[in-house]
Amino acid sequence: AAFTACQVTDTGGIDDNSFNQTAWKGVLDAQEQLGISGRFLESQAETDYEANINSLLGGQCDIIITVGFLLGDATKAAAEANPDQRFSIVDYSYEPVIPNVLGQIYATDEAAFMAGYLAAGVSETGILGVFGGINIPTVTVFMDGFVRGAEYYNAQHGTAVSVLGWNPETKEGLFTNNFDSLDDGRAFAQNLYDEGADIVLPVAGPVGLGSAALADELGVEKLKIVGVDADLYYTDTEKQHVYLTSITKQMDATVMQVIENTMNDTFEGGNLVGSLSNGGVDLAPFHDMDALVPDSLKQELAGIRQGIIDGTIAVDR
Amino acid sequence: MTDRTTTEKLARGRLIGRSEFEDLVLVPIIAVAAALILGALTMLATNVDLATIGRSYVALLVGSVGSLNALSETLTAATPLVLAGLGLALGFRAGLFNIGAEGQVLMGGMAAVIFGFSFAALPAVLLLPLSLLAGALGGALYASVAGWLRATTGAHEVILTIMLNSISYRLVDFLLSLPAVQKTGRADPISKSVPEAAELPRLLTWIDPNLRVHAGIFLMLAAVAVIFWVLFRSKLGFEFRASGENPEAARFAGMRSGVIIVAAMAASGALAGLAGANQVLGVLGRATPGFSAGIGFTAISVALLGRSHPVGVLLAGLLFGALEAGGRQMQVDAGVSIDLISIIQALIIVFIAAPLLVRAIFPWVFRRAQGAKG
Amino acid sequence: MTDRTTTEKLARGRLIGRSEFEDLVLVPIIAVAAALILGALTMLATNVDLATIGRSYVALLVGSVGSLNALSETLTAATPLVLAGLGLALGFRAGLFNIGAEGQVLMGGMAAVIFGFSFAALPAVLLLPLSLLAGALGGALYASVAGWLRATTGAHEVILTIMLNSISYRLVDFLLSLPAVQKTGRADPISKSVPEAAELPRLLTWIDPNLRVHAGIFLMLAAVAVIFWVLFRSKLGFEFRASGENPEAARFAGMRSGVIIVAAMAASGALAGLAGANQVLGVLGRATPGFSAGIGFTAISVALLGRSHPVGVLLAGLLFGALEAGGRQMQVDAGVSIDLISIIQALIIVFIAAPLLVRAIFPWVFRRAQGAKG
Amino acid sequence: MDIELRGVTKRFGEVVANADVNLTIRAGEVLGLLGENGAGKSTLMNVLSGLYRPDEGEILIDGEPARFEGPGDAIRAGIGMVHQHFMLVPVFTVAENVVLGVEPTGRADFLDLETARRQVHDIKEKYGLEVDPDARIENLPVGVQQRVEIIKVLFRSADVLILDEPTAVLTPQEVEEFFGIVRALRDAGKALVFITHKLNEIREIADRISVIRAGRIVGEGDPKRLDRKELAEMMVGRPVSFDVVKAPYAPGRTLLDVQDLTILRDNDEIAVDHLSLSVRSGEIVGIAGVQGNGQSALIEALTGLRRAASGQILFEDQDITHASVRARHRMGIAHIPEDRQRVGIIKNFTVAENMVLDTYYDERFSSGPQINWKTVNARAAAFAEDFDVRTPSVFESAGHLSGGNQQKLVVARELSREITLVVAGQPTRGLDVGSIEYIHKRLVEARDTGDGVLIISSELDEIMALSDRILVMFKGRIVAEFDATQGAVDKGAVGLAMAGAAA
Ligand SMILES: Nc1ncnc2c1ncn2[C@@H]1O[C@H](COP(=O)(O)OP(=O)(O)OP(=O)(O)O)[C@@H](O)[C@H]1O
Ligand SMILES: Nc1ncnc2c1ncn2[C@@H]1O[C@H](COP(=O)(O)OP(=O)(O)OP(=O)(O)O)[C@@H](O)[C@H]1O
Ligand SMILES: [Mg+2]
Ligand SMILES: [Mg+2]
Repeated sequence: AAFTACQVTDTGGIDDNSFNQTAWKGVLDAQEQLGISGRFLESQAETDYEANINSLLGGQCDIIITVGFLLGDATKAAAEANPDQRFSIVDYSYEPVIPNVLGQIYATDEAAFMAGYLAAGVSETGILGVFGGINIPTVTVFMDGFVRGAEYYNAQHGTAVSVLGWNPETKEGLFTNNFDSLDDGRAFAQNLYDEGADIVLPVAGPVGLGSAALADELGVEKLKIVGVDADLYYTDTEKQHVYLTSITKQMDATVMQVIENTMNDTFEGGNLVGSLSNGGVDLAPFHDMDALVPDSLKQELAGIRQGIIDGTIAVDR
Repeated sequence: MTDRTTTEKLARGRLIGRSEFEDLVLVPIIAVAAALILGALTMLATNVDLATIGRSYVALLVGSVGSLNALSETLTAATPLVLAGLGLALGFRAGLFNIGAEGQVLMGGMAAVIFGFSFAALPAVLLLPLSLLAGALGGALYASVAGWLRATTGAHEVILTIMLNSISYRLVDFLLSLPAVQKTGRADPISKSVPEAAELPRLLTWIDPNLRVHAGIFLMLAAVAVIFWVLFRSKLGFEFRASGENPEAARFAGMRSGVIIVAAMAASGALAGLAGANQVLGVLGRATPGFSAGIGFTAISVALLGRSHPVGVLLAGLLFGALEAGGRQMQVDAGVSIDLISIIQALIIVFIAAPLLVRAIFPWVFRRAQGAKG
Repeated sequence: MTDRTTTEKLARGRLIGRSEFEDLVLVPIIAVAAALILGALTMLATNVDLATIGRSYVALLVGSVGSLNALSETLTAATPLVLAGLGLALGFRAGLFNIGAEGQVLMGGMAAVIFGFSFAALPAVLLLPLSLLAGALGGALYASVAGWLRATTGAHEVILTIMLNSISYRLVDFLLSLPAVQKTGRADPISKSVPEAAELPRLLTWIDPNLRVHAGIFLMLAAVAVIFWVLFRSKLGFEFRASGENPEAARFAGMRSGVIIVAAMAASGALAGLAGANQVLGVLGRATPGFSAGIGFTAISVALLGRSHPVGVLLAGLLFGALEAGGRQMQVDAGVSIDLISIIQALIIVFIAAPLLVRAIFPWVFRRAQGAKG
Repeated sequence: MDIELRGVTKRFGEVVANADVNLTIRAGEVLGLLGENGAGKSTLMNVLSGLYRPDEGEILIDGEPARFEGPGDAIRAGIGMVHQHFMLVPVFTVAENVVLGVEPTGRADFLDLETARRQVHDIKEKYGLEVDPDARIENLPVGVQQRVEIIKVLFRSADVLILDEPTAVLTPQEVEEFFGIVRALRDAGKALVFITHKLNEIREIADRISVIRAGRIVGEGDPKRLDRKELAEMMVGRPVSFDVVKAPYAPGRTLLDVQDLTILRDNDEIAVDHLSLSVRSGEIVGIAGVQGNGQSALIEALTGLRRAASGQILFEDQDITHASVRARHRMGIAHIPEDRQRVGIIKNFTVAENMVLDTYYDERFSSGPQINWKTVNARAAAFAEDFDVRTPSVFESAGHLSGGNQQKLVVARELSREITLVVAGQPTRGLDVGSIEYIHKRLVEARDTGDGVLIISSELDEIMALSDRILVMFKGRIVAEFDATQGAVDKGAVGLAMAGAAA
């Protein structure tokens, strides 16, 4: 039989416009370019994770790709019980390493740092806003990077741009506690806007679409949105004009990479880190707002990118 | 009674008594107060300081009724709840526990959206009313399936409507992926937008473009009046109530239970469908999978809290709307966690639902109960 | 009626026998068949080809009962549904529409988990039973709140349990963020894991380590037997049923309705709590916010489909479990979308819930109905 | 055990149901409690049985003040009550209902239904109360349900027995047997309170009477020394005539023609077996029969509530065998159901709403889709006054009316419609003598003006007094017919036929 890659989504489902979908795109790309076959299983509740992984065991899958932090425990349990089955998990890693699991993780804070720097430079009110879906590391790492980037801007320029909604020290901030309510996305953005923020970073998957809708109503001169995961200029085409930029995680690229490794028998347990240096994370173009970003700021950003890749700028302070 | 009561005396209407005033005014006020106190204690227990508690309650008030924007948000949140709640109340009165409002909201909303963009060429005076009608029909038809099965096969309406709910989620996903419905150029489930002529116009954008309150509130008020009339003034409503109270007596009086069940479910579904249409035509402008947002389930509480009376449902819906709008403000102004806010909201509702609890806790406020059953 | 002839008696006996056979065996089989045919038509209408339809139905069968693993998954999915369904059935019998099983599942699960890791030092023979007991108590206490409010204040139990559900979600979030509960080193809401000694042991790992079926199935079977006994053999159950059927008569007979309501809610909640404990101790090993996974709501359908009879609930729960396990296989083997699978599952349940529909569609299979009401 | 009620007052809102009532109930004595409908008898007894708490006054048991928090306390104190409206669980069996609240239990809360059934069987044998312990209540005719209620109090072996209209739906035969039981209990030293509207019964069984009117005790006396007329006057406060005055028998065309009708019960048993009968304009036809011989099924079929298995029903020469209930109402068939509480009224509806329960659609009460409540209220008030339905206003819940007034409400509704045929099951069940007089007058009036009347009653006296023709039903067939227009019919002969002698 052909090489088969199987994917288990988290409760967001395969068409979540976010990381499940992007990861599945990696499988589809591999289907097209490498001639493999792909299958997926959607989880409807947290209790499905283990059952879903279970039903893919039994040899029909050459690699099982699980998506998301929330599947971490279930993937670990299945991997340990089935040492001959290869697994890869998107957005998660294990310490210590499990020999038959390859974790795909992303140094999102690198790109978020750039976004924070950019936003601080573009903001007119000097106030930025951020909120998250659930208080988990893969979400808060965006928020960390964003805040630190703004702080770095303040340090460079002697400004006092503030970021509402997240404190990287205490790990406390604004969370919708879900990844699906567009209403919440709207309401949280409204509240941040009321407090003076003119650029908001929603780190909550589709919830952010609600924030984008608000920005559209208010007008982009009053409120701009920074997208996450994919370049939302392309996936939220209806509201594309509200996005200043997006912090992208190229999960399709890493998933495809993992499939290729497995086919070539170069699969090894451990971690595959997507970073600015290998293109696993990035800052999307400014598209319609290109004109708003002064050339000097663009140059500073280029310098920061280099600095982060070189290691001369530490994004985690 | 020793001597014969005269006809006039017999036919004399009742005055609203003291106890009704207590039930309708005093009890809710004290219930809210009691819930707030309990909420404050909960917050204290979780280390929220007093100043924050004060600030959060001010925010709750300000965010629900303290500004034009707050009122607008309260009304916007209340409208679909009242509409769907009226539908459920109608069902309850007819003895039907329609748990399927959520699915009917979805079907109504889908019908309204699809009609709205499919007949975009119609003149505006027709397009909006017909889109709303499509919504009502969508909900009514979907609910009648359960009504018909209940009437002909005796299957329990609760299980039928639960199952129809889960079918509806899938049906929406499916409809939203049809080329004729899906927004062009999109791969995810989202419908085309309805033309402006099909939208429920916003009412106060001339004051502030952010005020979301829209013409749906007239729909809501009209629905309250119509349902009041139907339930208490019309023949149909009399039949609904009779078969809800005592189906056997209704049968003996020549009412046809099967027809009544189907009619009551259809009417109930029509209102839920209107609630869905109100959301897509008034708030969202298009349909996505989650647009029902639990309205159909919250409406169960709204209907029960309003004691299945149209005016009660209106008040209960406004309360829920106010709690939603005010809760949002609490989170922003005082940084109280959404968890605590939800708990306080639920407490308020429990206290209002349990008037005797209020009477028991604060007996001195009320006149002594008389002639209570032993 | 003074005397009845022996032949009449015999004739009646046989007829009843035949119709019970029909209700319990024939109708469900035909219902499933009818639902599958309708499901196939739905799939055809959405351009699924015949071969895939065939493959998907084979997968449904194989995935639910076709292998040891399939049976294991079916049982694992059925266990919490049966437990919570028994609780709801008990409530229904006592005339209480407990919609709050979801919250009781959550509270029971939390109590079991917290007890499990807090008393990890206890010997294994004590730890597991006591953790289960903690789960039952957690659910029982939480449900009694609603029972107590219903009994003392007359508030409607549906609204109370809905509100307690929403409070419970928040309570779980809150509990899971307490340092004493939260898994060390994590910022998201997730509890510490329970020690192995508190886990319901898996039964078949010696055959295949992936077989998840665990000792919870004994819990389930025991619960079916106990609830049967309680409902139909015990004095308490007699009182439950009497006040469910005619609360006035029960009250006049000297039963204390308040006590009965609280007791019935507590018993109902205890079973839901056990269902929660079963999930955290048997499947997950820890608690996260969504661990109830809608079990409490699905259990409403399970209880109603099982006509509030313990054995009926067991069968209905097994059906739901089989549909869940088989549906998963359908998705894997035939690539049918989860949407379609859910629709087919719901259709099967509607058909089984509406036996008269089946009789009406396939009248020739059944003996002619006679002497029905006009 | 002696009981004394001292200064008991019980109010419902503005209605004073009992006002400063003093009453003594002595061991070894049957106290007859008399009073017109709505006088406050049931309320007083409900206070005594712990269901209501008195607003004022107290209950003394053997001189000691007692305080009841609920019926359970009264039961434990040895007070048992047969309620006017049955307190039975319809889906439970007879045995289960009898032991309700006092279930015999074995080890570990085990419900010992075997013992229960045996005990029920013993009581049934001992007192000759014919009933199947395993029958489900919902399948039993009201007369049998009445027996179950009686067995219930006997089972509880209370010291004080309150019997609120226990004989309302018993046949004379059954009443005789029942009196045997009552005497035996009295002789065994129990205290009994007996409420009835049947004056003959009071005189036969009571040792002492108290009369209650408008909530107050207005008289006491020795029933043996008072005759029927005097008793009736004490009760109602005016002279009552017991004679039914009818115009000469002049029957017209056939209104109702039932041909070869067969009806099945829910469980497919045959209830009515190839039965034929007819009712003509200007006549009253009475059907006598022991409960359980298919009379209820016959009424249900005539009024469209039950399907006919075979045969034909013609009304004014039209085939109505398959016509709907509503269609028959519209054609002028009125129906007074035998079980008013269950099917005749809706307790949570107002008196006015109940008054139009099956006529609301009529142009008299509605225009288009709307009901004219003003008209309804006014007419309902007029009907209520006509039929002397005692209620504070037409906005009172029907469930708050006294039993007799509920019955009058149903009769008022049915007799104030456009009618040509009245089908009445137990039309005067639970009514006081004054009201019976009035209802009888109205039924006769209907006959005299050319309507047909079909009466089914367990009250043989009533059948004898009203009917022009008497049919006796036994095992689903008409087994005898008596012509009552040519002088009095022999009561004994009817009774024999009812017992199946002619079959
Ligand atoms: N629950 C109640 N609420 C309001 N009024 C009531 C209630 N119960 C009884 N009443 C009123 O109290 C009065 C006495 O009623 P009760 O039932 O005691 O009469 P009764 O003597 O038993 O009459 P009957 O012979 O018709 O049974 C009536 O006027 C009745 O309307
Ligand atoms: N004493 C009794 N014990 C047990 N079952 C009885 C008794 N009397 C009647 N039944 C049963 O009650 C059921 C209903 O009988 P019912 O008398 O109501 O029939 P019906 O046609 O309505 O006649 P009726 O008008 O005399 O009540 C029948 O199944 C009958 O066998
Ligand atoms: Mg009475
Ligand atoms: Mg009968």
